Amino acid sequence: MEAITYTSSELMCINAARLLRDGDVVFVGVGLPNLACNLARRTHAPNLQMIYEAGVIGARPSRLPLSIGDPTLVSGAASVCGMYDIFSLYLQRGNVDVGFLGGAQIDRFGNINATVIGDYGKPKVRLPGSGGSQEIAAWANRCYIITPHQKRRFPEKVDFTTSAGFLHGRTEREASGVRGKGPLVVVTNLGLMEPDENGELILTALHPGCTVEQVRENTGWSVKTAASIRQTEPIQQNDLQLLREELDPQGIYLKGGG
Amino acid sequence: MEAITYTSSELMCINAARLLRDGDVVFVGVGLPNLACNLARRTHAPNLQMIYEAGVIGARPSRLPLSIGDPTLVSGAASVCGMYDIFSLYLQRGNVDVGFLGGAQIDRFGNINATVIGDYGKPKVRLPGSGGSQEIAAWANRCYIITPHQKRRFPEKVDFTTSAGFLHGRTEREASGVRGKGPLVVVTNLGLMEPDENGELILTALHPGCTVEQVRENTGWSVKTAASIRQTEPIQQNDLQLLREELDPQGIYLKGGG
Amino acid sequence: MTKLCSLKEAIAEYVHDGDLLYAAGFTHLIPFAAGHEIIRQGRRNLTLARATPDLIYDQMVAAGCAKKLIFSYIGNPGVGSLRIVRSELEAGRLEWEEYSHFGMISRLQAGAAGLPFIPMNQTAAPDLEANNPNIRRVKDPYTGREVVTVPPLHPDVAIIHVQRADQNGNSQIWGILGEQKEVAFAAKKVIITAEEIVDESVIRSDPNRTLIPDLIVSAVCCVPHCAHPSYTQGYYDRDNVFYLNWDKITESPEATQAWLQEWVYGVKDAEEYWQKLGEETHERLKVTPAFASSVNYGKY
Amino acid sequence: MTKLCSLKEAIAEYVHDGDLLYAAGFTHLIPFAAGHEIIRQGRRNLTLARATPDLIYDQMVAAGCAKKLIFSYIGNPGVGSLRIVRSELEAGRLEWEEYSHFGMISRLQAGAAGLPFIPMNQTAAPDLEANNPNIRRVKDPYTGREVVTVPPLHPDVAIIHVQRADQNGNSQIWGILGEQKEVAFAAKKVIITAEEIVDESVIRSDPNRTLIPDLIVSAVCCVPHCAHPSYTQGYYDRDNVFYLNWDKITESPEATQAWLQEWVYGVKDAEEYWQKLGEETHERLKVTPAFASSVNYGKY
Repeated sequence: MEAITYTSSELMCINAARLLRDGDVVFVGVGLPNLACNLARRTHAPNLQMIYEAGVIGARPSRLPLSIGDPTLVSGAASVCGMYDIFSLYLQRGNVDVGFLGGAQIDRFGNINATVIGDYGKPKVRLPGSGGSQEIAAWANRCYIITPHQKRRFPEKVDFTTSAGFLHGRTEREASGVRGKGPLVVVTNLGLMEPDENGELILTALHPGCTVEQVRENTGWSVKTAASIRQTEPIQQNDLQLLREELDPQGIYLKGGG
Repeated sequence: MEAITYTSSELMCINAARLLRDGDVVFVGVGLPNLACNLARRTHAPNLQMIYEAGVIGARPSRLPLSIGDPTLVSGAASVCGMYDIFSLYLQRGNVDVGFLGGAQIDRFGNINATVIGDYGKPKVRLPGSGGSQEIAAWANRCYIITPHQKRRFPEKVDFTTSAGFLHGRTEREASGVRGKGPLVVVTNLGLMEPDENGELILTALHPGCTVEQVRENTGWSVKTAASIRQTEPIQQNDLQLLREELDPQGIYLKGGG
Repeated sequence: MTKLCSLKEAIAEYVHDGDLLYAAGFTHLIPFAAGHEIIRQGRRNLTLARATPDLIYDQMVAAGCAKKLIFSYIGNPGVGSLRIVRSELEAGRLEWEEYSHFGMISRLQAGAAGLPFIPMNQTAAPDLEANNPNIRRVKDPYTGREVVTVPPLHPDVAIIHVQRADQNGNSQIWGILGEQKEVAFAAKKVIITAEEIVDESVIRSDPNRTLIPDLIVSAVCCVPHCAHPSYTQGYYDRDNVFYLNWDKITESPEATQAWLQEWVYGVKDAEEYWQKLGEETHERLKVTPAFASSVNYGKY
Repeated sequence: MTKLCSLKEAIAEYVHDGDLLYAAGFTHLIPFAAGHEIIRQGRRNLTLARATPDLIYDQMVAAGCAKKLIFSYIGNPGVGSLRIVRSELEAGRLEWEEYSHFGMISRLQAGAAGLPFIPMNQTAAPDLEANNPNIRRVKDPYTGREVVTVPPLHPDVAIIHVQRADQNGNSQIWGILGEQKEVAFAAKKVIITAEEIVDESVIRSDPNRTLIPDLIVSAVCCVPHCAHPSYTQGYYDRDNVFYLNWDKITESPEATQAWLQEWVYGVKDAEEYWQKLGEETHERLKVTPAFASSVNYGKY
């Protein structure tokens, strides 16, 4: 039998899908999170509820949405409401189980920067900003982050805290009284990082063929490793097939090394 | 020609209708206010906008609604929204020109009691309560009151202020910063009372055949009279015809002495 | 995951003695059949919350289900007073908590939005605020002026009648919406009673019409005519004759109890109640169809 | 009272230099044709507010209409960054005021509801609050815990694209609703652009579908395809190809200005713009019909 090959994006997407439970209500973003959710719904989580910040509940996209407000999210959905309602009645009220987050920088305590590189008033690089992520990071019961493992993306400390991870430590987030448990897993192309008892992201799993050294080289702080580092399940052909033939046939999000 | 005869309810209804201007957005109640609005819309105010606390905008009832939530208010209406929206987006936002109010007691300064006779904690008579009137009285640009002229209905001071008139005087209402101008006219079966510069209700007009003495006998305080008391326009046959033949054919609200 | 069950099962499982219950619906879609089932199952010490208690709570109070009432207008809409509720309040046998409509609905909005309070502009009417410690004030951090606040209301269980729902609980309502959406999201548990259970494809062909999503629904019951003597827009008319009769019936406690015996304890469910009303009433409440113009969502 | 007029007339009368403008629509129903007309009429010093500035504001900024931006997410949805807006911000040539989506929408909700502020629960993310004096705190009068607040936003004028409206401005929308309702009620003036002007009987056959009532509308313009390259649910698809192309076009200021010359200054109105797009694009954006299930309101 010949070895299965896949891109880093496919690897991250499939590992993200594995984090979802049947029946989860997921606040979905475009790109890999959208693919991960659709993959999970087609496999182990048929009752996954996908909701979008545009105000769509129970979406069943029949094509890959380029934008988070694509009409395919509406056709066949269970419900549509305004944005004030989606953020208040669903997210703030506590009806969202899972939120996906991403950003230009994720730091040692899982804090996310999607706003600026450099000084806020005179930004070196002006990024898109929060969108829904400030509230998703605070109020979704569980948050997951999907991002390629690169040193510039994993600084010791973010330039700007767009969305709260564990701030300077788990106790600080808990003291703030926000309802969500914060970022529980960071899925990268090398493995998985999870917060330890202090809320610091540590390496807990490696993908097949990846090494602790690679992770160290590509993380902006001296990353700790779990007592025993798991290896993630090998990628299955049927998952790749679903992604390539049905979910992203043009490879818009999956071709890239992500 | 023979004299035109009518009930006190018809008299009050027609005089209330005359207070409405074409294009007014009216927060309508059931009973006489509803009839007055429909009469105005069929006569001098074809662009009158009737909105109901149930969340109906631009209603065109084809039958007389018994309740304020009758389905005839919805069929053919321009828009329907929830109650939070009708009270916030329309009334609190300042989109309502006219509100109609009523109550068991209206006092010298136009304050209204629709809550209790006697002590609130141990009521002698428990009345329905505010419903929408507390906010209508405060936030509608103009308020009108329709009520039969009886001593018990016009005490010097209400037992309970369900809805604000001019409190203890016009300056007190103005100081409170509420947006509405308060009760501008009280329509009774004897005439019209309007607030003077201090916000005290004084007699400003009499219906044909009614006297100042009748008003004095039926008001719970020594009611002042305007420098010159107007006489209201005589009732026209065509208004009565509309009311009796089309708007309240069974005389549910119009038969009574009101 | 279907949540279909009988109304009897839903009440037995989700409505308990001492609960804070909100049977939703402003004049429209009032779930009378659910109120009757609660009476039959003998629930006690309920706190009954509704902007307008209407006949459904007058009947539940008459049947001894209630300990307390939370309301903003107690009347028999278009008829007069709610005699049972009124006499119980005047006799001091029923606790109460009172708001204006906007205060009541704002409590639900705060509960639905997951907020600890909602601000309202001042009304200059002091007495209700003076008599209800839940009505407070806070200073607007921008103008420095005070606004009035109410805390969230989170009913233990909400009962919401709708025109149509799928078996998972995605529910569509048209006509007067009252406080239905806010109550559903504010409550801890939601029981849906529907005139019709439809295939999810019917619901999903018009997602903007779905007011209540399945993810907050605990039980879905198919209960045609559930709202009588209230009404369901497009399905049957409001039974104004009954609202007028209730005013007579409740003039005497005996007549009231006799009515409960005959129409609630004496029937097994909503279907038997509806049949008992008879042909002539069915005819009187029939509605001539009038359909909404078509709307194209498009296949994407 | 009909409010029908051409888009050209509506912009001339209701959009002035220095205004705070909100062109509504979250990805869906973005009124590009109105943005182009504003560019053609040479408005200056506008404060442009949108949760997602999208290409419409990238184009208006490129054309020199804007002094300031109020936003919560600046990106080319699904593609990347908004190059023009981004470079103007980085160069310090454009003022800005920033919120999270919820903060932005809450400002509109407060404006629509006539409230001096709206509370939001804390998010534990400190930096935006530290950099925006409009984001404040107030103590919840019930728990004593602090909540975050934003003040109302009251645009001088809102432009809202809808599927259908009657000549008075009663407007119906389906598909993604975004912040359309909140913007309309928050604004001082509302311009409606509609794919179709329909008889009021069409609107009144389905009042629950009416999101915006005539009484807050100043002008009604019939502008088919107004939203391209955004979309109108059920009428035409989103032109993702254009969103991708814009990313290329805006790599050079020259190409950007050339595009404005050809597609905005070079055409007289939305109709000419649409025709200029050509058959092949029209074909590509065609939508196969899919209708909502019927709804019976009944004659009452």
